[in-house]
Amino acid sequence: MTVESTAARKPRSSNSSSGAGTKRATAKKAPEKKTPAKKAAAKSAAAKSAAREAAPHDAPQHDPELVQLLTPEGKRVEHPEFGIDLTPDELRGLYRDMVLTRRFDAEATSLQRQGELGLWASLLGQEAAQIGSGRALRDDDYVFPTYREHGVAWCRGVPPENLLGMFRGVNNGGWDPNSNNFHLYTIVIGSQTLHATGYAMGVAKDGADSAVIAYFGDGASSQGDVAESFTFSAVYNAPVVFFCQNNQWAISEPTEKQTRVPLYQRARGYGFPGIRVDGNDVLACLAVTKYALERARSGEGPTLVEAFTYRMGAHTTSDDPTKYRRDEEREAWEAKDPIQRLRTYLESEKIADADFFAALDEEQEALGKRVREAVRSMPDPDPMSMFENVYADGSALVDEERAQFAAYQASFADSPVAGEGK
Amino acid sequence: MTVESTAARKPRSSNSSSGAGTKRATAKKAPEKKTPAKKAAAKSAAAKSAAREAAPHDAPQHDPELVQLLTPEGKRVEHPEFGIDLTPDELRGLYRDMVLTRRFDAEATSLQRQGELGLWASLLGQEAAQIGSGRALRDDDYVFPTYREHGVAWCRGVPPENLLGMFRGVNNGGWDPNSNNFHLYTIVIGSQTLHATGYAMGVAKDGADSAVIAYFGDGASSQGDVAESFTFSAVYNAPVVFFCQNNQWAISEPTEKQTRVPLYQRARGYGFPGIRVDGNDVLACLAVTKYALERARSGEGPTLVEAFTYRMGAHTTSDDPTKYRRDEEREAWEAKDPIQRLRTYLESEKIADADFFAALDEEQEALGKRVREAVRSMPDPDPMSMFENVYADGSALVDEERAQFAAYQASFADSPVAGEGK
Amino acid sequence: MAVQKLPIAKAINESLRKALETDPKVLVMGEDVGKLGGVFRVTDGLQKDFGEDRVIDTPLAESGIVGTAIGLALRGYRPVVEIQFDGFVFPAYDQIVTQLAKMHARALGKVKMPVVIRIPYGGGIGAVEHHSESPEALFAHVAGLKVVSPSSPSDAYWMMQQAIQSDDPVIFFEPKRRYWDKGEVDTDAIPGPLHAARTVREGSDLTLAAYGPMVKVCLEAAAAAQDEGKSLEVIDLRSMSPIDFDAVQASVERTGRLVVVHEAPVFYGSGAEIAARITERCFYHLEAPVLRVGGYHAPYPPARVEEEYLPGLDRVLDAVDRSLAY
Amino acid sequence: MAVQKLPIAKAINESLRKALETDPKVLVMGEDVGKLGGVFRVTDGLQKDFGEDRVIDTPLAESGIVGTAIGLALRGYRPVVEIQFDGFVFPAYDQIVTQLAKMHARALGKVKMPVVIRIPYGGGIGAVEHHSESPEALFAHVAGLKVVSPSSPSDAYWMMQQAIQSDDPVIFFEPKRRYWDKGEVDTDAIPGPLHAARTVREGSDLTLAAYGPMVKVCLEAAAAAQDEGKSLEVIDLRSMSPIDFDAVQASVERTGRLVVVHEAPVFYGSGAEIAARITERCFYHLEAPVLRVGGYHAPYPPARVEEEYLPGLDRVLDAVDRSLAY
Ligand SMILES: Cc1ncc(C[n+]2csc(CCOP(=O)(O)OP(=O)(O)O)c2C)c(N)n1
Ligand SMILES: Cc1ncc(C[n+]2csc(CCOP(=O)(O)OP(=O)(O)O)c2C)c(N)n1
Ligand SMILES: [Mg+2]
Ligand SMILES: [Mg+2]
Repeated sequence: MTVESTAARKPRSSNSSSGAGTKRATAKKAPEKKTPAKKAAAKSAAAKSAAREAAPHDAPQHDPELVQLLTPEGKRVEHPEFGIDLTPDELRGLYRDMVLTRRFDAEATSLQRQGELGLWASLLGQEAAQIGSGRALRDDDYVFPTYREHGVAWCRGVPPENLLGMFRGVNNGGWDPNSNNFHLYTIVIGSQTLHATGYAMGVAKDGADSAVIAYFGDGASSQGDVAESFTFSAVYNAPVVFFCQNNQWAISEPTEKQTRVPLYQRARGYGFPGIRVDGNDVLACLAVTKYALERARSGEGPTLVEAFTYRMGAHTTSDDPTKYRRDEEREAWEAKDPIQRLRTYLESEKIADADFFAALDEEQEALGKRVREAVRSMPDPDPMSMFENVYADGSALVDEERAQFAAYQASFADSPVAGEGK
Repeated sequence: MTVESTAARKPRSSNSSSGAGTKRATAKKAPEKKTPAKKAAAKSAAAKSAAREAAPHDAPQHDPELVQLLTPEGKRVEHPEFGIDLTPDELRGLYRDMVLTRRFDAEATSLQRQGELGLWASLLGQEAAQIGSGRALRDDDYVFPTYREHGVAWCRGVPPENLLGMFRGVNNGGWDPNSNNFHLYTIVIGSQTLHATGYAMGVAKDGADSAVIAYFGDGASSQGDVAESFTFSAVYNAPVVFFCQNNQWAISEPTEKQTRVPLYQRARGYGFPGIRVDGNDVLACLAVTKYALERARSGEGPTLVEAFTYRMGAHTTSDDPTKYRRDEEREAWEAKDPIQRLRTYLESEKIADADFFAALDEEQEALGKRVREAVRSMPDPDPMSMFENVYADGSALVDEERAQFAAYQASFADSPVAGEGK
Repeated sequence: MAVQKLPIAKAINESLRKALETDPKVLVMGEDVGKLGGVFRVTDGLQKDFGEDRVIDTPLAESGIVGTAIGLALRGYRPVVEIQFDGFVFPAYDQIVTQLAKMHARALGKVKMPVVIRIPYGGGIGAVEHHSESPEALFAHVAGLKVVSPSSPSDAYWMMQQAIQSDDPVIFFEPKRRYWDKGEVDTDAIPGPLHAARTVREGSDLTLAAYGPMVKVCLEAAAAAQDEGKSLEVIDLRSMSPIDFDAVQASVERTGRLVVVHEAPVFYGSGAEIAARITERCFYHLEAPVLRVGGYHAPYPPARVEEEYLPGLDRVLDAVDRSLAY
Repeated sequence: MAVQKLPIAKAINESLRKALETDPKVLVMGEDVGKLGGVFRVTDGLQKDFGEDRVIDTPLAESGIVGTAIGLALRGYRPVVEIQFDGFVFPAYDQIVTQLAKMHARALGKVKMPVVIRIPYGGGIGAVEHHSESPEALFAHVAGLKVVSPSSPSDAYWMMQQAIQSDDPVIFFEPKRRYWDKGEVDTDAIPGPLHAARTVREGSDLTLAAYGPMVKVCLEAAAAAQDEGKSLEVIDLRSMSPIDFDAVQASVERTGRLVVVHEAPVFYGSGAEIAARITERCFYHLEAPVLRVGGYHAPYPPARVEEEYLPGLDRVLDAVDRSLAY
């Protein structure tokens, strides 16, 4: 299943009782319908020639080029437009980032199973997209994540345990966005792309040469807010990179339910470039994101990067992907694993040795332990905290309700039962 | 001022206090900035080559082709892709439609000045776009207008006086949408494009070969709803034509405030074709809309048509365009008047004679009179009508309030003052 | 025979199935309603049986979902739209408020808007932000919408049938934390009116009025109060717009006291409307002011404090005591 | 000297000008706010004097306007956003409710949201659909937002100053049909708190509470009632969230009677909250139930009947009589 497979296109005739396609395209690419439909279209003079502006969908479908610098087999390849030159240290660093991020993610998944977290949204499979783009950033750049950017958070230096607070249910965002220029996770799909655009407009107003990056998913691409962020960023030429992790799924819906052409093409119609990159290739993600960030810095405005990747796990720990997708699909993507391919490269090029991998294993264990302990010792919030930070300037109403609540709580002081029934 | 002029793009440097361009581009096309910005961009390997998917904005700017079949000078020209062959009767019919629509519009404007209407949104200058597209429709097609499609309403056979009810303030939509397959005027910008898409999805489900057309403006193109209608219509391959009348202005904002590339290009990124047509050329509008409708009918899904036209008058009778645009702009567009060019053609080709024009003048007068009289005799609604049609199935709450209101009204029965103070 | 014991989620599923079977114009649409059957499995199996043309996975865009549902309704369909969680209805708010609610009136009655918007709502399931809210007042204030919420499997089944049959837009709030509560559903029954309240427990000292997830809490409170010798009447309002004030009035005229309970914040909540209107109707009957138990004027808190935020047995009984103390 | 006689629209214009002058972080943004100066000329001349980087014509997309304003606020700016008319705020509702209102709490106080959303609201100007609505309750129910409305030029000036200075999001409802009403503005005055109500006329028989455009109607009603020997107190609430209940309570404790007046529909309107809370606070003082005068549960009607829909002098006096009849 790739995004290129076309949405079903049944020609309609007035007698047919079947409607236009809402059928999900099968995994195999449907052959392009070449015969004109029964009805008039072909008869009209205008229809005889294809419209110049016909969609790529209608044009002969050449595979949209995927920027790739490291093949699934771990072979380093060159790309005519995007190059990158990294030191062994940097290469090992990227590997380490991906491995530790995956380990952290796995730890969180198992903490959820143990009941320590209410929910977890795993990034499994998307490490390259996140570490590649995350490592392209400068400290003064600003990140607007969705709820799955644990790898980017890692690159920003957000303590991983802080990401767990909201999934545990002790807060709705457990860090100061300005400490690491990493905004809070945003759950309402697409909203943050506008925040990123506004922030970038502010950066431009300040005359700073920082850039802003907004993460979102393939599903999110359908939200009006994302389209509006394209419009605003183009009109104001805001220094923002839109980084879409197309992981092929929005919960149970394949990308065909969001678009019938590759997503990176969306940008062009708004007046800025779109680039599709192999989202499981950390080098390509790094190179392409750096390029897009530089465009932003130098006053060339927004860029859309579509990182073509795959959600290896469930949508969240609440999800059951067996309801809607086949194992083979996942297996096919396993061959493109972002970590394995870099490891093959590091080993074959002798950039990393057994000691490095052994040390990293230890580091993984330590990280796992640290996260486990941190989560288990996270206290439940004080109930009174409900009334905090509703307003920066305070509110008589909140004060009144807080006082009532406190009095109510106090009324249980001598009573044996202090909780609430359900 | 055309949409092609680029939005200002100042390279930013970290020391400069000026932000990225929010400046409206001047009427003259700004020369493309070719020198790389001071900052790093040019140094990065990736930036050395232009991205393959660079926006048309960044690519050398060739004038996007405007489909035209009749020049401003009234000369009939051929277009390689869109042709049309009309009988003299049909040509005179289009002329008549445009003239009568303009006359109706002028009448409404003066009725507003006389206090008979609270407001009027004139279509002056957009007659060709509306009549051309309106006459491309079949009876079974369905139209979703904005608030300015008086010419389209005319083509659908909606009695013109019915359009005036909402502008007079006697109703919020004075016709049965299903009588003429012409939906009510929609004031909330962009909303109707989704209704059109849903309706078209229904047409497809029914297996009918009707098409749907949604009108919207250049300003509306920025609304998330319009983007979502592109997404839904593409994904479901709905038989809908998006007809954007780019009249260069959204109240006081020029099109550069909505996009930095021509609007017709928007469609491509959603997977369907976009075509820019000379919106002051009724023949071209007819041909292109017919083509798009046929695509819809034959199961090829949505098309975006951008009719490049001009709002000759104020946004509405409440607006004062001298605050924001120069007279010269309007004057330049007067030379492209849609009615005059067809008249020149009809006369030069001897398709219409003096008798025809004289008869049409009389018809205009009759129409004017009919509209004036109809408006003046439009009664104010019964106050009790406020409570009607809130619900199809009725509501105890409405019943209660209606009864209270009736009792309250009745309490003035013997009192001399029956109105409300203010 | 036609009586089955079903959880609420399944009762809604059966009701949707019935509607899809009976009326070819009924459609089910929303995010993940197809193969997955919705995140709560409320639409489980429907796409399999009725096809992708009738049970439609939509793009991830709520305004688009409701906006196209309006268009489908104009074409003669009867869409039942799912919003995945309460907190995600707001991107569709404009379409709901300015279009869906007003279309019938705008058209002077010439078009109808038989659209049902299903919203799993309320807290108590330990979820992350935006998954536990109760925004019913934001819809009830808007003329042209009807707003209902069932509290039992039987009501879930029948109110959904009636909502789908209604020619008006109905915002159908589903008490998500009660989805798994079981009860008897008689699919051959003749249901009462959609907007009528129902007395679910009789009592004489005080009236508790609630809807959706809070009905159960009120019934438990009434049971607990009985042990203390207090006789509480419990009314399941079932409809938040319109509200069956007659039923509440009749009860309060007997009991003289009213406590309204909902999860939504008290400030500008439905309890305010009920208190204001019932006080006007029962001014000389009320022994105490109408009291309200509900959420606080604060964002819905993180899951680990939600039990303190949500009205529970103790908070209801506290209000009962305060009312009886007048 | 610093006292000028200004209409409300101009008072807001002066207040915005002052803010733009004083604080380089203040921005004005919205549709047509630049060269045109807004459709009501409230931002007239500001772009000319402060440039396009500070007075920003935006694309036609309300969600985008508010969403980018949130981003600008995160960057340290203080955007003052204009929504062109009441009926056009709904596309931005999601950003307002799920993001703007909750960001400060979500960030545990680490970020602030000093965003003002200006909304010309209310009817009485003979406009077409969507241009005459009063949606304040839909914002007041949402924690994290503050909701205010001035009724005089002086308040318009000063409340706007305070709203811009507030670190919280403020929904600033401007009574559009009063834009041209003149009054004195002392730009050197020391204003009272933003959320305090003000007694604008003293009286002893009954309290009228209103805000925005209805304050004038209530003052006229009070004057008319005086001729009939009734002494009405008029309170300008000024803030719909929070509400200065203390002020209303103090008044009602003296008068024993309260009528709340607003243009918005009564059902689930602000009058409900005031009635509920004041009844609770003043149960033994009230001689009559709190009565409400407001819009009906119907879409705002066409202009030629709006005078029947809007609360006017007579409807207020009718409610006064009904209250006094208890
Ligand atoms: C406005 C809104 N609607 C619905 C949801 C429920 N929801 C959460 S994640 C999700 C799918 C997102 O898919 P995508 O954008 O591809 O991101 P991914 O989860 O694949 O990373 C949905 C529908 C939501 N969070 N917000
Ligand atoms: C959602 C919404 N926001 C704002 C407005 C106010 N408004 C009415 S018309 C208009 C400009 C529309 O421009 P365009 O789409 O180009 O259509 P045109 O008027 O030029 O035909 C605006 C901002 C509105 N009607 N709806
Ligand atoms: Mg995805
Ligand atoms: Mg326009």
